[in-house]
Amino acid sequence: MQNLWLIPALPFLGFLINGILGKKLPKMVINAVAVGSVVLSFLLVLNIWSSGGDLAANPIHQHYFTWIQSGEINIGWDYAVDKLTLIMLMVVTGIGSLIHVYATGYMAHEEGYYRFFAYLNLFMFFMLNLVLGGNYLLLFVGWEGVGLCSYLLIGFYFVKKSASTAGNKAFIVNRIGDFGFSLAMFLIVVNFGTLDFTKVFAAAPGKSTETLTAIALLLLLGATGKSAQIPLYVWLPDAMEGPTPVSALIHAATMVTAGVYMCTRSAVIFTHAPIAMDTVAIVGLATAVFAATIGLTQYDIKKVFAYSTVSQLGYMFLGVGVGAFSAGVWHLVTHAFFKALLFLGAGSVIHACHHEQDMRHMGGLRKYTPVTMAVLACASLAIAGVPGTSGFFSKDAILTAAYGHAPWMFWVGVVTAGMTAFYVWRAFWMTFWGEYRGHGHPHESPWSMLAPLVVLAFLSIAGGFLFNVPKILEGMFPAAEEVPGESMLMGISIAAGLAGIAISYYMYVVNPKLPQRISDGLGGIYRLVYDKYRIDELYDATVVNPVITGSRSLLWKVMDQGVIDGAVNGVGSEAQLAGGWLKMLQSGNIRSYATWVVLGAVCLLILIGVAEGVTR
Amino acid sequence: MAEAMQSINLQAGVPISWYLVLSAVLFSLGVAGFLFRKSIITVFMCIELMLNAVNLSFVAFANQHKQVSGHIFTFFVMVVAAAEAAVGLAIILTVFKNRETLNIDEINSLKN
Amino acid sequence: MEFIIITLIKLAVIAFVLLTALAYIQWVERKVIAHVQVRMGPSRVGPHGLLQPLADVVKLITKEGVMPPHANKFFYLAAPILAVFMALISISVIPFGTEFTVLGHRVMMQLTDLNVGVLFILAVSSMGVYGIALAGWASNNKYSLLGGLRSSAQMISYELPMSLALAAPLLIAGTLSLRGIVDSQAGYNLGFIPKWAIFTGPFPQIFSFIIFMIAAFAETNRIPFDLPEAENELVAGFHVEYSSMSFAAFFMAEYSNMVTVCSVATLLFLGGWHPLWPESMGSNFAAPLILAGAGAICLYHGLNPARPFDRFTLPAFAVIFFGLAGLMAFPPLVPVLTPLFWFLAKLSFLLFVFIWIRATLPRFRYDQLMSFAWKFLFPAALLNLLVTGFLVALVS
Amino acid sequence: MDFLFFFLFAFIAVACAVSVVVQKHPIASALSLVGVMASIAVLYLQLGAEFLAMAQIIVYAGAVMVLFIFVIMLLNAGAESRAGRSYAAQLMGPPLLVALMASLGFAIMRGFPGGGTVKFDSFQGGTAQNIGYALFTDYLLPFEVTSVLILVAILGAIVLARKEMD
Repeated sequence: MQNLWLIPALPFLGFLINGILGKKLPKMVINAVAVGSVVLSFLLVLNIWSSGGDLAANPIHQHYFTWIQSGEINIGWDYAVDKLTLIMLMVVTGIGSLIHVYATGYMAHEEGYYRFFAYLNLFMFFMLNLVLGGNYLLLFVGWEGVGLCSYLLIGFYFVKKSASTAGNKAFIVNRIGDFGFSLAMFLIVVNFGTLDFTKVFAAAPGKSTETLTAIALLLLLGATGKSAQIPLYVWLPDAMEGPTPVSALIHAATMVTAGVYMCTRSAVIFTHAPIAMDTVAIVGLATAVFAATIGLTQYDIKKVFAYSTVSQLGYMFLGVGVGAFSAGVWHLVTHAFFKALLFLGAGSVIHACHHEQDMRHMGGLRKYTPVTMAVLACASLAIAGVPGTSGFFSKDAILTAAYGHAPWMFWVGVVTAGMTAFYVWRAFWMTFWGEYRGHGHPHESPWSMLAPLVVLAFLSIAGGFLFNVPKILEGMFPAAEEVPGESMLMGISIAAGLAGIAISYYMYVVNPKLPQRISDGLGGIYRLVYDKYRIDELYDATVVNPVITGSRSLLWKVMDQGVIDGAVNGVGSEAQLAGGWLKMLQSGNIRSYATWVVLGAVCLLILIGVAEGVTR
Repeated sequence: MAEAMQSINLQAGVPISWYLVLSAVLFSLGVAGFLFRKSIITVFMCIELMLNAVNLSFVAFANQHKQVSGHIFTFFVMVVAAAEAAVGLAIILTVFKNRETLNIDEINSLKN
Repeated sequence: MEFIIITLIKLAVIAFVLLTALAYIQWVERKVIAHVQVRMGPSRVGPHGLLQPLADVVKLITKEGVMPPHANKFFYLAAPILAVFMALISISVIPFGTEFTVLGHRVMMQLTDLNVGVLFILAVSSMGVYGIALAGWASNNKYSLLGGLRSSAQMISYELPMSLALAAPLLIAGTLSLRGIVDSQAGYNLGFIPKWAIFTGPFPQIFSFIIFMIAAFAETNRIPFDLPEAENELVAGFHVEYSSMSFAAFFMAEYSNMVTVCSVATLLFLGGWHPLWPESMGSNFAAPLILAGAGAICLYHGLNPARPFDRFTLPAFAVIFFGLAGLMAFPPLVPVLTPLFWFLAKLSFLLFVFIWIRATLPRFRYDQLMSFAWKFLFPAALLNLLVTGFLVALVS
Repeated sequence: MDFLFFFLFAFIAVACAVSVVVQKHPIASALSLVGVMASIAVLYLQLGAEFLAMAQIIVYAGAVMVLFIFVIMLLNAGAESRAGRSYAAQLMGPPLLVALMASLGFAIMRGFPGGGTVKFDSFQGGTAQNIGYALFTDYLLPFEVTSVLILVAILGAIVLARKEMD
């Protein structure tokens, strides 16, 4: 019998200890508590992995207590583990452990050390809750909880205006997605009478397509918020204000994939709603292309990787949308490896360059930080889809499935893959080749930071062999149809990736003047892309400002000041008038007051007497 | 009234209403003191008198219904009266310190 | 009717004995203090000054009562009466022996057995403040007013630890009737340790007893807590303006209060009339033996007189003591008189402690007195009550 | 006997209450009030409330009224001054009082035409045990709340009455 509740409980305990006592504890203890709790959770997950038995046939399902009981609806605190959950657990706790170790080195000299680890542990708790939850509401608890932690950690440097603004932005944008998710849950409750996954999915095939489409689209809205898809992706690039381990853990490896997880979890609903499926695929693809183009132009190393994340998440949704759920999850896993590595490597680079994030002030770091360069190279190879690396397998699986669904999606995907390879390697060249353009002396990071990087580098390269997700998940999802000419498609995508690498090498190592000329040549278009298509400004103009102006002019000036204050003031002045008369009674003489009280008492007594007399 | 007097059996005991009448009389005397006395301390004592009068009727009711609840109410009234006396007298001390008068008619800063 | 007659007879007996005893406690006090201070004490009026109390009474009655000018006449006169009244009335619920039958009537050695006896004593003793406060106020004298205020503050303050100390043995006894409390202390642990509240129970009430005795000293305005009449500060405190019988009334009240608190201590903590060791070990013979011993000593000193008239007086005392010893040993009276003897023995011992302390300890300062009550005695009594209550609940 | 006791102590209570109201001096009023309280305590005994009778004496006569006397002595309050007046109280007071008495009497006579009768010892439910049991079971919450109230009152009294700190 596995005690599932221990897995989230341990990080929560860590959160309590660090959050409440952390201020007084020495750093050694904080490290031990924060890292230890997550590693223990990881070991527990490994235990399930090794001794799980046949999870496909008998998923683990544990009921702890009834949480909400209202009429027919009974929502329990249930944890459930099937293979999908298990994979997510491995990713979350495994990468979580590595990043915790990394953070002990990265954050060593920061203010609020204990606070950071308390938040990080709290995040682990909610994320594990999200993954383990056996019903939508519990998933939602985790969903909201990770959102909260994301907000807290983005705004970790809360004295910085941009950081706290970014935190607010993430929180508010996510609310829109959560609104969709809530509506989806309401619809599920209304139509199914329950939120338990097993019951909902068992009953889903019997429901009408319209209902399922509505539910699926609303769930997708939720997923776009959490997983940064069009139109709600805007918060993720800004979220890079947080410390780098946070970007790696929350905004690359785990939390942002929650949307993918949720859609995969709801596969039954989606497969019965073809329109929703198509929407998912198109949203994913559009996001992938869109973010990739922005990524081409950015100079902030973390921004580049942030747009890359958005783009890769788009890939995952593409996979889910074309029905290749296991491919999507596979990409989720491999992406977790190499994107965490990219971010952590970027963190290492930033650390080396004294918190410089602009690539134009880097360069030539291969002499100073050889290990970082090596691991980043592994990650970049993986994301570019070079054959044999983890990224190759998952991306290829998605693209193949996309070709089976609609060939044009494949071609767009291939172009995106090329762009991906280009901008990642562009960052690589700009960082490690050429001459050092920054200030100070770059230095290699401590081994507490490098060790997790090496592990992740290994996983990025070999992860595709180690975790053959479609094989593990075999039987959980309907198999994607066989696609003819698979090897040819594979060749095309490999070629696109290699081409991207080659072009970037040419543009940033062989002929460094070229990018400037190209951007000058493109002029306005370049400017538009560089400014991220001015989507933020568009949102400001269309949504944010109207809301603010409306609140200010209508709600405040008219409703509040005119109607409500007017009513209050009117009552006040009337009362003042009446009070002017009654003031005569207010003599300040206690005995007079007493007289009035007695008068009232006598009147009451007489009234009661009269009433009694009447009734008799 | 005369009929009522005749129907009273001297062996049966005191009618409960007599206690209530006594309570009412004491209460009215307390009210009278409150209305006509000028010393704030005496006025305060008249409040205690009224409380006592009410307590008496509580206990009489308890006897009537043979239940202990009336006693509990009286108990609470006593406790509250004790607390009230402590705070009230402290207030009187403060008032006297500040205004050097105990005449209730001169303590009228609530006026208007 | 029978009830009323018996009660009236008891009333007469108790009043006579008590008032006489009060006068003679005064004599004992003077004698004891004198001997502590290596003096003779009263010795002129009657043999060994035995008629001194009588002489004092005559003196006080025949003295002129002086009333200070501008005193509030009514309250000035009412105060001593109130004081002595409140002091005497609490004696009425104190039992001092078992029941016995005379001429077919059952008689309790107690005026009345209230089932809220302890509360009654507390209530009456709390009323005792009025006599003193009024006396201080009505005298129209700043010393007496200060004395009166001090005294009432002191008595209110010490009433709290006293009541709390009283509550602890009540928890063990489970009743508020004084007779019931004494009955609950009958018997012996291990065959010889008496089941008095200070020795037994889930929590021996020795701390409670000490706290009660300290508070009792303060309640009766005795040294070391006699601040209200601190001669060197307040001349004589609240009764500075009193003379004649009204002055005597305050003294009567003080001694009467002493008797009351000592009786309460005896009843609640020292097992009332239960002997110190079991009857099977011969406790019934203690009384005649002690009295006979006293008689023998008197006889010996009468035969070897230190002063000429001792030759006549001491043998006379010896005869009285032997007579009492005979009464105590007279079998039909044993079950009646032995409990009475034990009660009076314990009471006398406590009264002696009062006098002994007066001869020994100096007076407190007023702020010391107050902070002692509130900062030490009150928390200690509360703690004792908590522990006792907890243990009683645990045992039951 | 019951009638005798009732009339005796009812008379004392009313006489003392009148004295509370008409005495010129606050001390006299206070002592009259003690008389009222004591006679009410005796009536409690007759009504079978022995615990309350004792509590009445201890709390009211022994503590509250001593506090009053204390304050009167401290402030050296004399007979009240003539200054100030309340037209409302003086004009409306007497008729209102008559009306109050009349309506109360009417209500009592109407509500308790026969009523029960009280004999000494007819009600045994007022012992300390009964009250303690009720207090710690049915009325536990009010009891605890009252203890908090007393605590607050103590604090309030101390804050109000203490000397200003330098």
